Amino acid sequence: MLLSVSDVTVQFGGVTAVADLSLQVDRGELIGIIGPNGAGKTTLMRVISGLVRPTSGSILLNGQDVTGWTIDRRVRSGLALAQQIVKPLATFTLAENVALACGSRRMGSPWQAMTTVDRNAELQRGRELLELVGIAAAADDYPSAVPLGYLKCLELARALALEPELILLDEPLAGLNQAEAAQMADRIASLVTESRSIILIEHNLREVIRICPKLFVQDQGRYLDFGATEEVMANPKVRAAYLGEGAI
Amino acid sequence: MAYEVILLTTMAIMVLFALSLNVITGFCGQVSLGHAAFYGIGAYVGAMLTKAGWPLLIALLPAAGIAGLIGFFVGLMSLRVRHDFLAITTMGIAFLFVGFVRKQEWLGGEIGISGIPAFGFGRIGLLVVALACAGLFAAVTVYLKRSWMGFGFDSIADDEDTARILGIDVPRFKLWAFVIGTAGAGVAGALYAHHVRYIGPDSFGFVESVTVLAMVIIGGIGSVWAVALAAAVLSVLPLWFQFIDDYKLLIYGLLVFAVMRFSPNGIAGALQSFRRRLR
Amino acid sequence: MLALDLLLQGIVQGAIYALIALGLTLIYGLLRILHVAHAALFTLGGYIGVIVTNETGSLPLALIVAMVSVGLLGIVIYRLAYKPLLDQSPLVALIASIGLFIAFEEVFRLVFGSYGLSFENPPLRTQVNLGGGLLISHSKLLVIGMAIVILSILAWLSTRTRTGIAWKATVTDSQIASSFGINIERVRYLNFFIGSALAAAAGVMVALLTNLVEPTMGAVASYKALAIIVLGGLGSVRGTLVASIAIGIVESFGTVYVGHILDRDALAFAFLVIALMIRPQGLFKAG
Amino acid sequence: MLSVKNIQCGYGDIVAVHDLSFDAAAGEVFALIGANGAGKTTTIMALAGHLPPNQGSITVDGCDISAGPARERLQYGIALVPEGRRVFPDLSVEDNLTVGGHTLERARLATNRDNVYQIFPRLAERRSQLAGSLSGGEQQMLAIARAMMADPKILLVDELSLGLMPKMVDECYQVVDTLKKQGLLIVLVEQSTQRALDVADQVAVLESGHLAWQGSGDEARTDSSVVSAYLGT
Repeated sequence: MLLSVSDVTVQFGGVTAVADLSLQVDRGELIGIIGPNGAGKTTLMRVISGLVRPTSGSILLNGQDVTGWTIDRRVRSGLALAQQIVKPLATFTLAENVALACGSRRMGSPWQAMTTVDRNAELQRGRELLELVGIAAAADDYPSAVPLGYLKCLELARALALEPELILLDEPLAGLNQAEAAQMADRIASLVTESRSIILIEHNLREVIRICPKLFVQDQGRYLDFGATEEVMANPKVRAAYLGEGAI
Repeated sequence: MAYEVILLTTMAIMVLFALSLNVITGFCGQVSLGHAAFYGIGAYVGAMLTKAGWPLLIALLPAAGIAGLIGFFVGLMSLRVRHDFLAITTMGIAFLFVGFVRKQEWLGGEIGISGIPAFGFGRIGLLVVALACAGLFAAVTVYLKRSWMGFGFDSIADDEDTARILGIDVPRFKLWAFVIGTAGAGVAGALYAHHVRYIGPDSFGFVESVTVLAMVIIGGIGSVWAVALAAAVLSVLPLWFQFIDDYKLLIYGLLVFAVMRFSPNGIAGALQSFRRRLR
Repeated sequence: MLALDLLLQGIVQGAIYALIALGLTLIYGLLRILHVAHAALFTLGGYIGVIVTNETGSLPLALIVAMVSVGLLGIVIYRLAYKPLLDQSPLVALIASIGLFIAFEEVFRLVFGSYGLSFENPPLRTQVNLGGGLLISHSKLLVIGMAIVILSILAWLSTRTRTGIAWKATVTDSQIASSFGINIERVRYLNFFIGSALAAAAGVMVALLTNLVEPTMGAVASYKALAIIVLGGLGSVRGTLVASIAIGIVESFGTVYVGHILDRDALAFAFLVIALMIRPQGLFKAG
Repeated sequence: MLSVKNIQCGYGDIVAVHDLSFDAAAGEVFALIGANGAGKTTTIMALAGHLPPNQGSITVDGCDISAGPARERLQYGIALVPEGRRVFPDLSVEDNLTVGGHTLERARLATNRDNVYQIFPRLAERRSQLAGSLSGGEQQMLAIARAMMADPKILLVDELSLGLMPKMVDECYQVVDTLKKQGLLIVLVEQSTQRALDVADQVAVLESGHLAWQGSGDEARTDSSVVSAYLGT
């Protein structure tokens, strides 16, 4: 088991954003997490990545309990996160953004970072990854000069540069047009390998259903269904959550 | 001749002092409004030791070490606060330092420490030492900037949340910046103490903290050469032009304001955008 | 008796801090700017207070002139210095503000001289017996009274008038407030006017208490005001008031009991640093 | 009454809504549906004056208001019920309504407040309570009530049912129905497609900033392809 989320609950103030959710992810899986707005999907993602501490429950990564770990430590042990709101480093070129991620493993120790100067290999690798996600032409541009679609690709390239075993993608398709979204979805599907799993949070159901073999559905912070995509989509409770009460 | 030596020594010490803050504020993006406290710590440690018979060159090491050690603890505390809160906390540290020293009889209290022994190799010797320290520190920071540590600092200054997502251990990097920067200020302080040969609590107040921050900012946050240049020019300007002395702080103030108002990236930033426009 | 005396002393000092810090909090709450140059307005208020009193012999008139003229200067500072920096990082405004503050201090020194001014006939120096041998000068009573009056007026303005309600709405969510026809720019002007006028009032009161205004009088008191608003949670009016009084009292007791280790100003900042380590978001989180 | 012609809007270089046009009349509910990031909120913000369109025009009763600031929209009768409600949490219910009626004369303010309390008796009970202490549904009521204070002709409602309990959603929709019968034009953005379709006179489906489908409410209700286009099944 690559990732095991057990009975996680998150409360902010008096509000329960996520209630008692469990989720298992194996190596080589592509799992879509869906649910209406306000379902707590992003909170779940933030718990897995370490941006939010759960009120109760635990998270195991590769059998190791990482519940109390900071996000950078999780990243250095095989996790990568691409956020919904793209956050490029604005003073770095796209290639430098990716190169920094390529060198992440040496960033755990400042001493190691201080004694290493050469970054050509990482810049080279950064360019390769930009090529892989299809934006090599903008490698030397600054993030402010490229369109949103490019930045979405950059997030993906940066996540790949961390050489993760598990990638968390939060709404990578949001804001893209239909053609771009389809292209991006294909790219995401092609990134899943035997040693790399992806969890995808996405509102674009058309694409999620198309590329994800398994879906996890939550609504108002609670578990609704988890299983093969077709079965999940046939579940009346899932349809009701999406279409409103009247659809039952 | 003697006057030029004094001028150049002042300049070298201020360059070192400004470059040390540049590591914390310029490289790592952590605004400190209390850097003079570490300059003061270095000055007091250096002065006490040479008065106890240590040679200055050896006393520089504990001056750096103790300033860096206290810098480490201040850095540790600063990890809990960010941005505006950090600026105010470091300002508080500076007031704490001055307030503490003022009340310590063994540190000379209000009166300060006078009769600090002159450097064994004379004024020129001190100038050589100061130039060497400033040069060495500049070289170290240029190297740092090029290393992966500098890469990491850049990302933290840019957006520390994103830096964490890219696997950078942000707190440890910040601590290193604090230790390197405050140790550098310690050396600068010890040199200063032997340059003027009298120190008191008022030599290391808030105005000194702001002055050095002004040098870093007017030079252009992060750029080693521009900061060194700004520090060199701004530190001797009032000495060169005695008539300016009365207006020294007024000009500082207006300059800092004008740079922020019209070119927030400092002189280096202005040059860069000018060069970009030429292209 | 000493304890009571110290408490009273702390409250007087706290009331002055509150007046200065309140303006800073109002400005921070609305624009997220740490307005260090606020200190200069406090000093200017003190000078105008002394000069006008000496010329006309009327303290109330001096207070009004100081508050109005400094309030207007506050608006000018916002318009010329901060408005163009609003879309920059807040640190840019902070550092610009420090520069402005230093420049102001120097202008005061050059214009009014380095040695300060005093009242020709210091008003309200007589003492009142509060009973049990507890003495307080009329000027201190006035300070406490003024602080209460000004804060009450402000409280009334912000809860009972439409302008006050609009102002509070703008602080919480200026975008939505503008959707309901509120002129955000006008609210900002008002904010700077009131905040600066409060600082001027505090300056006049400090002048009354010490019978001295000098170019550097703003420095420490106003850095402390920064500390207070940070401690109060940045932007929280209630937090600022609590923190002001708390720091006033800590100082007045601290100088007596631990004054041999730390001086008065350092005490306030020690309190600030310790409090921030325990609660990095300040005592009260802004709403 | 409201006429939107070929507007394009976005943030910086990013275009979030491409070439959107529609006309809507008084007494109608115009529903904008689509997934997250489809451009619904961007459209609402453009109508509310918070995001001037780069191209195209927005006219109300023939007046072009495209470039005017948000502060002047109420003069043309446009009021906003924003996403996430955004009531002023530190103000009482009554003060929130006072802000809503900021542009009114004093006498009118009191009258309108009484009228609003009639529509929302629950708010009248809680008039001195802080808005931040209300439940999600009550806050949504307050957001609507606040927008109603200035007698708008056009109500922009962003994500009416987001994060609300089903019972509260029903109540909110009843209010929408009432307001519509009073002759208001309601521009409604919704995630919960079915609820929006139930009340809509006109429907526009946005996908990635582009108009994917547009038609009458009846067509949308009978043509299941609208729903399936959105659900992707």
